[in-house]
Formats: sequence, C-alpha cells, structure tokens
Amino acid sequence: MGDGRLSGMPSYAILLGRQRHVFDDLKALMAAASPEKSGDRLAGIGADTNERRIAARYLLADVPLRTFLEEPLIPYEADEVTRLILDSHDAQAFSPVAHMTVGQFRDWLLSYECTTAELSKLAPGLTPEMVAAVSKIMRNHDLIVAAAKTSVVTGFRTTIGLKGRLSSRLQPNHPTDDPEGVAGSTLDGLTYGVGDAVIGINPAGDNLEACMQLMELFDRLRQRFDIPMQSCVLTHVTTSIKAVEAGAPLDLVFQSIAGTEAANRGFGVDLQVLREGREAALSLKRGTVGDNVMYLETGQGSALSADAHHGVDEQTIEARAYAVARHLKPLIVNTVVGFIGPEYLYDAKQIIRAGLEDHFCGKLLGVPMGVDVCYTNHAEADQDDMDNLMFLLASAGVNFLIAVPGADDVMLNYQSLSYHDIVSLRHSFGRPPAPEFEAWLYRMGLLDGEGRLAPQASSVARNLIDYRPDIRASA
Amino acid sequence: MGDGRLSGMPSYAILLGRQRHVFDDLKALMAAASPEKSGDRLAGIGADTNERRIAARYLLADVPLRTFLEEPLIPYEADEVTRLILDSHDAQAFSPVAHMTVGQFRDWLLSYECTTAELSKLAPGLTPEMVAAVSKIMRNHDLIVAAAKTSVVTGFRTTIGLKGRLSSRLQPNHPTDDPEGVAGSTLDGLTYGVGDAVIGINPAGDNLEACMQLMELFDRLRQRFDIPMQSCVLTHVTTSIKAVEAGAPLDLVFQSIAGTEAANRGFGVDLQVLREGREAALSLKRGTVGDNVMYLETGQGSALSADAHHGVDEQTIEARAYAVARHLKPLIVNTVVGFIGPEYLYDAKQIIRAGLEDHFCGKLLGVPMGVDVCYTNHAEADQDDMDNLMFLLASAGVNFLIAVPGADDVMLNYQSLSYHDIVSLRHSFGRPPAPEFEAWLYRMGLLDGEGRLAPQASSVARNLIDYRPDIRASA
Amino acid sequence: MSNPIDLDPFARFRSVTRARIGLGRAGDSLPIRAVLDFQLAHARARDAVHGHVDFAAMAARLGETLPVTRLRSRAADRSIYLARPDLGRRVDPAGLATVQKGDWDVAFVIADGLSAAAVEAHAEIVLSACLRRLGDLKIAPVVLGEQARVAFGDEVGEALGARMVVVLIGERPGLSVPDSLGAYLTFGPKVGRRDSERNCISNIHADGLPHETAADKIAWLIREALRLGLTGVELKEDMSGAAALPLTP
Amino acid sequence: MSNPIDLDPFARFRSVTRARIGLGRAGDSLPIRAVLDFQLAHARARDAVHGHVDFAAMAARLGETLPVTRLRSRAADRSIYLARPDLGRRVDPAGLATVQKGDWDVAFVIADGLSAAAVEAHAEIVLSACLRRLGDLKIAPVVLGEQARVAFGDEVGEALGARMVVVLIGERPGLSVPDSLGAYLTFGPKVGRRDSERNCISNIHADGLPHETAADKIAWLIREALRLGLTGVELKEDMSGAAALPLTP
Ligand code: B12
Ligand code: B12
Repeated sequence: MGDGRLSGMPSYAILLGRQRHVFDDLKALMAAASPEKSGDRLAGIGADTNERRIAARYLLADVPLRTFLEEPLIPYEADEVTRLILDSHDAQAFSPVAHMTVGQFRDWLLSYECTTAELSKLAPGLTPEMVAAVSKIMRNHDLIVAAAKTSVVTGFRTTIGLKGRLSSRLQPNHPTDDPEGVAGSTLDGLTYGVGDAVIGINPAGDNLEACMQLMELFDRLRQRFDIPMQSCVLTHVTTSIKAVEAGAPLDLVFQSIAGTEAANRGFGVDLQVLREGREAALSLKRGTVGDNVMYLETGQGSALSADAHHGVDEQTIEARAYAVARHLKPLIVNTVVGFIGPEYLYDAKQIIRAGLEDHFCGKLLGVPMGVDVCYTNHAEADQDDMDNLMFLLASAGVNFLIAVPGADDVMLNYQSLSYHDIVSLRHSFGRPPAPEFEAWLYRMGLLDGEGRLAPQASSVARNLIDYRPDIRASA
Repeated sequence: MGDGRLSGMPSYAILLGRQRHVFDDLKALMAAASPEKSGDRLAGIGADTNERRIAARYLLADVPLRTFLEEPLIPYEADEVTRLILDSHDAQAFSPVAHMTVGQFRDWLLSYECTTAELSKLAPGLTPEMVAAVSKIMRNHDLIVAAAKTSVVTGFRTTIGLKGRLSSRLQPNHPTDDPEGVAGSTLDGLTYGVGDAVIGINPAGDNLEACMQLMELFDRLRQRFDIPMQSCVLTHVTTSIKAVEAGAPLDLVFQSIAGTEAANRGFGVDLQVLREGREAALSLKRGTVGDNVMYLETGQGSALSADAHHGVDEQTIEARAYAVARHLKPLIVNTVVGFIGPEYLYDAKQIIRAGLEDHFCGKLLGVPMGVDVCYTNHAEADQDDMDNLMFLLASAGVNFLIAVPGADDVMLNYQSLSYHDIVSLRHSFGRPPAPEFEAWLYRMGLLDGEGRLAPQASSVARNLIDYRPDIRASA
Repeated sequence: MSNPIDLDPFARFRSVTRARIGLGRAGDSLPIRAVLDFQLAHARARDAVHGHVDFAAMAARLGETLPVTRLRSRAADRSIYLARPDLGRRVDPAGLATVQKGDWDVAFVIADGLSAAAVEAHAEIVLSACLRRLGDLKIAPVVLGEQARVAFGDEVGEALGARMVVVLIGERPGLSVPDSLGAYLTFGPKVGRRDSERNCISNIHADGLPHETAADKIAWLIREALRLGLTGVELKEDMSGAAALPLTP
Repeated sequence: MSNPIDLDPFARFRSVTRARIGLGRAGDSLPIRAVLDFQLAHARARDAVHGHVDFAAMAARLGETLPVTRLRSRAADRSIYLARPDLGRRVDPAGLATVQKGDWDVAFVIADGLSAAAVEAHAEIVLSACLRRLGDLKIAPVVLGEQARVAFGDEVGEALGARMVVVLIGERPGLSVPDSLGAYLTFGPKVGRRDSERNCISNIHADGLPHETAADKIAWLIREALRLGLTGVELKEDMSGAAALPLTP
C-alpha cells in the first residue's frame, strides 16, 4: 500500500478505490492525516474529505521514523527550533525504534513490550515530528493508553508526576491583581488541597512592581504555613528576569512558548532569552527537592495565530513547542487546550482530541505534561465536555491540571476546572497530591484519615482562610 | 427562587433577569430542563434557548421529590407503566429522601453520607421520574461519580456487577445467522475473555427453528469447554416462549422494552407477556449462581419513534423503561445508546450524555445496567467518541459493555466497541471479568499470571478456535 | 514488528463471514492496519448515507413491463430526511392526490431509506423475483418513494386500497455492508400502523440473504398474511427448515 | 440538607473579588446552586459573543465633537468573524480607500472585538479620558471598526499615516465579566506587526481597571512609546507604584 514516493520530488500517493490521493510533501501529508481541526482549515491545509484524511494516514503509517530526521518540515536554516530538535537528537536512545515506520511505532507503543522504563529511555531519541505523526494515526483510546505508560517526574519543593498522584495548579487570577482578592482565591484553593504543582497567577498588568508584590505575597504565605509549594507569576520572561535582578523571591520563571522561531518571536522570546530566564531562576537556588525552575504554557493554534506556522499543521507545531520545553528542563508544562478559541479548535470534540494529543506527545517526549482543561465562550463546548476531558486525562495519567475558583477565570475570561473537580478526580482515581504537599495537608489537619478534606467552616480550614497577607502595607 | 406555582393550574414560572419563563406543567418543565437532544426538538418539547433550559433547571431543582408520586407525567389510567411505577413504590425505602427537593437530592447523592449501602436500600423507593429529574440538573461529572457509588449485582451462571469487575456481552451477529459464521465471531471473542455477561446474538431472521439452532450452538459450546456463561438469542419474547415450549436450551429471554405502554405495544409486548417470558425461562431452572433470567434492551428515542411518548422527553421515558426492567429482575439491561440514529441523539455529545444518563438512572433504580457504546453511520460521531464514552463509563463503574468483532456489527449495521476495547479497559482500570468466568479463563490457560491474554496463535487459544460446532449436521 | 498472526487461525471462517474476526492485537489494541481499514470503511459508509437513487432511470426500466408511480415523502431533502423521520413517513400530498384506489392484494413500494446503494443493487431484482412467485395475485402499480421511511408504505397502501403493502427499503449502511436491503410487510396498511403490526425480512445483500431466498420468504409471508388477515408479531416466519437457513456460499 | 457554609468564611473577600470562592461542597462537588448559577452565566456569556455594537449611534455621538470614520473588516458577519480571524484583521478595501493619510501622532480605533457590551459600556469613556490627557498631541480621526480584531488597527494606522495606533477592543466575554475592554498600543502600525511589538492594558470594566486609571496607563504608554520609538516587550509599564496598583473599592 502506498509506496508512491516519486524520486526527486518527495510526493506521496495512494490509490483508494478509484480515487488517487496525492500529497506534495511530508508536511502536506501530516496536515491531511490530522484529525479535523478548524485551525488547519483556516490555514487551508487540512484534508477536505474524510476519505482523503484516511488516505493520508495509510501513507503516513508507512513512513519510516528516520524520515523525520532527514526531511525537516521546517528548514534547518530557517528556524532555530528545527536546529534545536535535530542538533539535540539522541541517536543512541532512538536506536530501539530506528527501524520502524510510523505505523509499526504505533503498534509497538501499545504492545506489552513497551514499558514505562523503555519509554523513559526512548524519550531523548524522539523528535516532535515523530510523536506528532504517530499521534495522528492513533485513536483517542490509543493516546490514553500509551500516555498512561509514561512517567516524567520533576521537582522543586514538591515532586510532580509520580505514578498514582495527581497534582494541580492553583490559578487565583484577579482583574486588577488586587492582593487581597488574589489571597481569597488562593486560600480557598489551599483548603481543597489544590496548588501542589504551583500556585500560579496570571498578572492582569505588565508592571514589574506589581508582579514582585505578588511574588512576595505567595512567599510569605508559604513561609507562614511552611507549605512545600512553589509559586509563579506568569509574566513575560523578560519581566521575570528583571524581578530576579531586583531581588524578588521568585520560584519559577514562566513563559508562553510555541513551536517555531517566528511564533516565539511573536511572543517576544527566543531560545536564548528563555535560557537566560532559566539561569536567572537557577541562580536563586530556591528549590529543595529538585531544580526544575521553568513553567511553560503552549496550545495548538498559537503559531498560526501569529502567522508563523510555515504551512505545518497546528498539532505538529504544538509538539515542536515541547522540544523547546524539554530543552529548558521545566517543572511543569501545560497546554491551555481550549483557550484561544474556536478558530483553532472549533468544538468540544476538537478540544478533547487536542488535549489528549498534547498530553500524549508531551509525555512521550519526556516533558512533565499537564493540561488546562478549558474552553471559551465563543467555542461550542460546555462544562460537561470538560468533565469528559478531565476524566479521560486522569485515565491517561496526566501530571497535573489547572483549577480556578468555581471553574471561572474572572480575569482571563474563560472556563477551566474548579478546585472541586481536582478533589473529585483524586478520589475517583485514588490519586493523592504530590507527597510533600500531601504530608503538609495531613500536618495541617486539612486531610482526614480517609484522605477527605476538612469542611471550610472547620477550625483547621479557618486557620488558613483567616490569614491576612497584609501585603499592601509592606509594598 | 421560582416558587411560581399557581394554585389549580400546575404551572411553573421564574424570572431570570428581565425574562419570565413559564412552563405549563411538570412534564414541560422536565423536557425544558433536559440537556439538548435532537429527539426532544423533533418532539417539539425541548428548550429553545439555553437560558430557558437553565430557567427550567432552577425550577426543577426546587421541586419536591414527592411531587413525582403525586403528579404522574403520564396518567395512571392511561398507562400500565405508570401503574407499575406507582403501585410498586416502596414508601419505606423512600423515607430517607422523602423530604428532599430534586436539588437537595442531587447534593445528597454526591455527599459523603450517601454510600453504596444507602443507595442500595434506597433504590425501591425511587421512581424513574425522580431519577430522571435529578439527572437533568447533574453535570456529566456528577453522573459518573454518583453512579460509581452504586452496586447492582445479579447472577445466572456468572455473577455480574461486582465492584472492581467489568463484564461484557459478546455479540456475534451474522447477516444470515450462519452457524459457522456465528461460531467464528464467538470463538474470536472468547479468546479475548469477552462474553462473561452473555453471549447474545441478534438473529437476522424471525424464524423459530433458526433461533433454536443458535441456542443449541451456544449450549454445546458451553458444555464442550465447560464455560460458566449464559447465552441468549435476542428474538422477540413471544418467539422465546415458543422456544421454551419446544424444549430449546434457552438461558435468557430477551426483549426490547420502552417506557410507555403504547411504546411497548409498538414492540408487540406488554407487562403480561414479559412476565410470561420470565416465567418460561425460570421454569427451566438453568441458572447455577443466580436466577436472573431476563436480558432487556432500551434506548432513548424508541417511544418517540413509535409516537408513544405522551409529550414526555426521551430521557425520562427511557428511565421509565428501567421501571419495567426492574420489575422483571433481569440479569442484564443495556441502553443501546447511539443505535437508533441522529433524529434522537444527534451527535457524539448527545450520545455520550445519554449514555451517562442512562447508566446513572438505571443503577440508581437498582437495575443491572450496561451500555452498548455505539453509533450509526448517519450520526455525527466516530470511534474516538466511543473511546471517550467507554472510558467515562468505566470510570462510572458500568456493569458491562457490548463488544463485536472489530467494533463493526455486520448485521445490524452500526458500530460498537471491539473485543480489544474490553480487554484494554479491563487492564486500564484493573477490572477483571466476572469471577466464575475469570476462573475459567485461567483454567483454560487463556489468561496468564499477569491477567494478560494468550496470543491467538498459541495452542491454548487454538484449542478453542479450532472447535467445530458441527451444528448443521445435527439440525 | 512481526505480524502477531502468522498463520491465520480464523482461515476457515473467512468464507462464511465478513465479521472482522482474527484481527490480531497490538498489546490489548487493534493493530494499526485494522484501525485504518475501519476508518476508511467509516468514511465510505458516511458517504453512502447521502447517496441518491436514480429513480427516474429506475422508473423507466420498470415501466417497460409494469405500471409505475413516483412519489416523494414530505422530507424535502436528505438533511431534513435524517432529522425528521416523521416527514419521511408521510407522502407528499400533491403526489398522493394522484394515486387511484383499486382492488389490489399487494402493493410494492421501493423506498430509498438510508441506502441508495442497496436499492440500486437489489430492489428491482427482489421485486421481480417476488412477482414471479405471485402471478395469481392482484398487484398494484409499483410505487417508487423518494426520501421515504418504512411507514411511508402505510399511507401509500391505504391510498391504493391495497390489502397489504411490501416496502423494499435501503437499510442503514454498515461499515462492511453499505448496500443491505430490507423488506417490510404490513397487512391492512393505514397511517398509524405500529411496527409490531409488520413483518420484516432483513439483510438482503451479496453476503446476506440471497435474492431468491428473500423472495421465497416474502412470498410465503404475503400468502400467510393474506390467509390469516394479519402481519406482525402474531405471524412468525416458519417455512421448511432448509429455506429458513440459507447457506452462504 | 443543611447548607455547608453557615457563616461565610470568605465574607471578607466578597467586596474585593468576583471570583467564585467559598462555594461550599456537596461531597467533593459543587453544590447545585453554584452549578446552576454557572450554567446561567454561561448561557449569557455565549449570547454576549453574538452581541452587536450600535456603531451608527456611536458615530453620531462621537461625531458631535470629533471627526469619526466608520470601517469594517473583511469578515462579512459574526460567524465568519469567529471562524476567520485573518479576515477580522484586515480592513474592507472599499472603506480603506476612503481613508486619507495625515500627520498624526496617535490614531484611536474602537473595535467590537468579542464583546459588544464592553465597547458600548466603556470605549467612549476611556477614549475621552485619554484625549483629555493628550491635548498636546496630533490625534487622527477616530475609527470605528466593525467585526474587527486587534491587528485591524495596524492597517488603519498605516493608512492614516499615524505614528502609533491604540485599539480599544472588546475582550472575550467571561462568565462573570461579559464587558471587559482591552487597549492595545502599537508603534509604527503596519500590516504584519507582531503581538510582541504591542503593549496591552486589559480588564477595563466596573470590577477591573477603572476608566481613569486605564487612561493614565494608556497615556503614559503613548508618551513613552513616542519618546522611545517603540512598543512591545521592550517597553514595560512602569509608572509610580500607586497608579500601577489601583485599589478596588
Ligand atoms: C487570547 C489571549 C492570548 C492568546 C492570543 C492568541 C489569539 N489568537 O487570540 C495567546 C494564548 C497566544 C496569548 C499569549 C500571550 N498573552 Co494573552 N491574552 C489573551 C486574552 C485571554 C484574551 C484576549 C482578547 O480577548 N483579545 C480580544 C480579541 C478580539 O483580539 P484578537 O485580535 O482576536 O487577539 C489578539 C490579542 O488577544 C493579542 N494578545 C493576546 N495576548 C496578548 C498579550 C500582549 C502583551 C499583547 C500585546 C497582545 C496580546 O493577540 C491576539 C492576536 O493578535 C487576554 C486576557 C483578556 N481578558 O483580554 C490575555 C492577555 C492579553 N495576554 C497577556 C499576556 C501577558 C500574554 C503573553 C505575553 C504571556 C506570556 N508571558 O508569554 C503571551 C504572548 C502574547 C504575545 N506577545 O504574542 C496579558 C497581557 C498583560 C498585559 N497587560 O500586558 C493578558 C491581559 C492576560 C494576562 N494577564 O496574562 N494571549
Ligand atoms: C433501527 C432498528 C430498530 C429500531 C427502530 C427505531 C427507528 N426509529 O429506527 C429499534 C431499536 C426501536 C428496533 C426495535 C426492534 N427491532 Co429492529 N432494527 C433496526 C435496524 C438496525 C435498522 C433498520 C433500518 O435501517 N430500517 C430502514 C429505515 C429507513 O427504516 P425506518 O422507517 O427509518 O425505521 C423503521 C424500521 O427500522 C422499523 N423496524 C425496526 N426494527 C424492526 C423490527 C421489526 C420486526 C419490524 C417489523 C420493523 C422494525 O421500525 C422503524 C420505525 O418505523 C434493523 C437491522 C437492519 N440491518 O436493518 C433491525 C431489525 C429490523 N430489527 C429487528 C428486531 C427483531 C427488532 C425487535 C423486534 C427486537 C425485539 N425483540 O424487541 C424490536 C421491536 C421492533 C418493533 N416491532 O417495533 C430485526 C428484525 C428481524 C426480523 N426479520 O423480523 C432486525 C433485522 C435486526 C435483528 N435481526 O435483530 N429496531
């Protein structure tokens, strides 16, 4: 089937029934093989019929994995992300699968021989394009089952990603970054045992001082209750660098990243500045159980949105962002899967699919992957769909999930999971939070013998809730 | 909020913002409160805006549970299913929740006080309308979590529904009921450990002799390998009764049922003939570990399809079918959730929702609920969506799922799960098959020490696959 | 990776069933080839739903030997048809008005249903096989029904004044069988008949019930129905064992 | 069932945040009232996306004191707008042709973006508050942009020949805040500018950044941008501590 490669011109062709399907190059083949996404339609590269999509998948299944090393989708010369991917490729690690086609690789991933240990060894040998390709021919089931085999463990003050654990980012956003308002959302979340991945706020403004004040707020809270936790103010990496220089108590450096050099420039970053951000955070040596100091966010569509996608489909570009992430040894990375809007992921079906793809691709590449299970009000989705995705991701062994009070982010204006959802998933799947954080919850009396939370009206919870950060006075 | 009941006329009203929403009666309120379904649109009873849907939910949340005993949606005089529901209502069992509204009941279902034991005691006190009502104000998450607390255990030659187990119906359909073809699909399935709920074939024809021949086929197979299993030929109950009279080795009597007397008549049955069917099967005393002898199927939309819905929404009618089921002490009941077509459940979102609703409602009523996770080729759904639903149902603790070879039913022309999917779910969730059947699989060497299946090329599997039923000669 | 099945243990079943058996496993999962074959079949089956019967050509062919009437349902197009089965069950009033009552034993309706391919491939053959077996009966003009459901035949049969109606209709297309024909028989057709008052012969296609066997069954049911004055659950198909159990080749 | 929160432990935060905190629990889950309130808010937020700015009335109001130009993007209607951000970023050529180049320091664009409600409630107030602070600068005629995205301002600013452009735009409607306005500032506007070359002041609404504070920030950024000859990541908002941290009442 379908070894229709013509010499010279790298084109792919297959006859299905009476219809011959031709794809100009590997990039076109990848795009056509992708599950339907509004973003790929917008870019004019998605398959226009279902049959053509399947034709592309038959062909893609027969592409040798090595091809992705030999034929970069985005030229080496044109893009530093491509250079990073190829220059850092570990041929030794790759060798166990070096002889496989994409289809064989998929079967192997699901086979009994493919174990957690094998996958961990393999990760540095895989490139984003390889994992994106294999994901395209995998069903949702396959993405869940294969991802569940992976293990990517990182640490700062807590250890994230251990098997049988489920961590969460507490996201206490506020439209004016009002410290008291932020404290309210934070304390609420802590009584749910949320925040073991990070307490991470998106500042509404871009103001350095305001950002530093928030860092102070979290650091005092941490010290006051002796919480094994890390915090992060999700400002631009350049602002974080300034904060470090100014002596702020910064735990993690945040940045949104994408899968092409041009898209990263649209975000105002490149690999160099990202590395500088990491060095800045490392210099503070604030971690206790590990030194993963980066927090990165991604999401399908951002490169296309910046017109920086080079004709490559949004899911493959997204996987390339994980190569950028991997390079920075992050504590946590999450796709903000339904965040941008329906022009890139139209409805719940596409959001759910993308969430499973991103989690799978990230984990396979060795990235400590979490997901912001979310949607906007202009997308065709609702909280029932998020329920579905969060259960599926929990089945897939996701490292962490984002949670905001009542699932409603009052600053970013979109819906994610609620603190409640995290607790419920932990109980449904028997997956407690990160061990250091869990121990703290027990120490505080916030968890009882059965791992259940203390009521918010109880004195142990009030002890926390009644805390007054008193940050304004100090600023 | 919303105690807008006018005396005399039972109407419901609520002011949301500047808009007053009025609902003529409880039936209209229930329909408007339902999540969107194409069938309710077709019937002209679904909410026409989202805001109106939520208005109905606010009102429904405040309806006392007792109201459903006092105001039947379908008149007592007009419908024997209503009579069955009200006449068999157990007021004693109902008492713990008798004072609650629908909203309070929902909160209680999710509370820590509500345990498996409580729910089992409560079941006879609940009516279909109560559970349908509460399901309408529950998120998918809630339906999963509450259903996971229930336990409904039944038995014939295997025990179905034990916590931590996942059973499956093996469905070896064939377009002409060819015994050799049926045997091929059956033997394939057995090597996957599928069939512990039932080996159940839908005969293509309505011919008594052909049905009996299939019963023979399964019974010989069972005896040949000493399999703790039950089989069923899913012919009309009246045909099964004739088969019993004719001395066929019948294990279970099958029938499709619906939630109104009129819809059941459309299926050519009533409570009386169903009871006769049950008596006929009981008379054979073929069960070993239990005497649950009925297999029933349902599905949202069938009453509307038969124009027998009395203006009641399809989900509530479906729940009423479970009252019919409960009365017959079935071994297994399943909703064939996406089977009928897009006119009743338009797309994957509606199918997934309906699957979770049906499972929840059935379990709460004490019915041994399974699901046929399925869709037709005229619906907007694909196998990825079924992957989602099967993981969600496994999280919800479903008793059993249907499986056909390669997920493709070559006679009924729709797609369900494949044998593979069952195995995969069992391993993902650590839920082995029914204990008697599991023991048999070990005895046969089909399961190894880690609970993994023997390859089909292995001699143990070949031992099974090479079996020749030789049924034609004997007929 | 080596194929998990080297010698197909299911070889002996391949000629008697199209069921997807013996697919092998990758771990617990379907091997990639099986997954892709499934997806291709799904893409095609979805197209099959939207297929279109060339009723004009069919009317011309049948018209050479039989009186033929073309009618449509109240569903104006395919998407309405799919969403509104109620409309597919009723005859477009304009066309219905042209139908003449007569004294007929049986009326045959060929309806597109959910598979144009099934109707194109099998309906005419099954119809003439039936007619050959029913030479002694009074057969109404054949009706071709566009965007029609099973119950469409009720209104047609009533308008024709036929004692019973047989609807040959495209069944929903399956993944492996996109062209399966069904025959639904209803005694005393009139609007509002329940499905329990009909009989059904299903799965008429190349790997299913052969045309001639189907015609045998339909003809047997017609005669029984006319004799007993009913169709439905009280009329059970019950021919000689041999005919009831057709051997697939 | 008794309410799990008898005395609200979060009382002290209620005046400073609209975040849904202290909702209580039913087991692990949100209590029903919180679930329904969320669903109602969602129904409304979805409607808000499809809201429509009355630009004719706005043009009339603003026209009393200022020169105003109405333009539309290349997205013909709301559903195209949602699916095709590329079209929302470009100006309808017919309208663009009427725009005259001039010698302007700053051009203001009021764009509907994703929230008509935000634009109706805040855009004019913020605009005039800005203008009051910028009396010494050459301000281009105000452009009203229909079905427009942030980058719409690039083409407008280029056509006007403005040194920089400020786009006041409706941010995506949230569950609790359907009317949040954003201001995006771009120096040297021209088609193809990256977002890293802009600055942003966001969350201008009743529970967010007050109009006057927003105007302070925008005016400060405009002056800095004109002074440095750039906007974007190299220009960091850095006013006095007090102004940067507006107190919510
Ligand atoms: C959607 C969104 C994004 C999307 C934009 C893609 C898209 N196609 O929409 C993504 C995820 C890519 C994104 C990225 C970032 N964003 Co943003 N984003 C938003 C959000 C939630 C909604 C914006 C909106 O509704 N715009 C209106 C519509 C109609 O405009 P549009 O033309 O369709 O979309 C454009 C704008 O949204 C713009 N944009 C989006 N974010 C940002 C940020 C900056 C600084 C600028 C100049 C422009 C910009 O890019 C889009 C494409 O041109 C706002 C929060 C809010 N309440 O508004 C934050 C917000 C605007 N983003 C913010 C930030 C900080 C960022 C990042 C810098 C984060 C980081 N550290 O890397 C990055 C990089 C942005 C860049 N320079 O390219 C801040 C800005 C703070 C400030 N006052 O400067 C906000 C207010 C949220 C926050 N507090 O974190 N963002
Ligand atoms: C869909 C379907 C149903 C749906 C019908 C609802 C609907 N709105 O479509 C539901 C789930 C309700 C159903 C129920 C039953 N079905 Co059924 N059904 C089918 C199926 C899969 C497809 C039918 C189709 O494509 N029709 C074509 C479209 C265009 O027609 P339609 O007008 O849209 O739909 C009508 C027909 O489908 C009809 N119909 C459906 N099933 C049956 C069964 C009988 C005996 C009759 C007379 C009519 C009938 O009812 C629909 C509404 O009027 C076929 C299998 C197949 N390959 O065809 C089995 C099939 C026709 N059903 C069958 C059976 C046995 C039943 C039941 C009797 C099962 C039971 N023991 O209770 C019940 C009761 C039917 C009744 N008397 O009302 C058998 C018939 C065997 C036979 N030769 O007699 C078949 C062949 C499948 C099988 N082998 O089990 N069925």
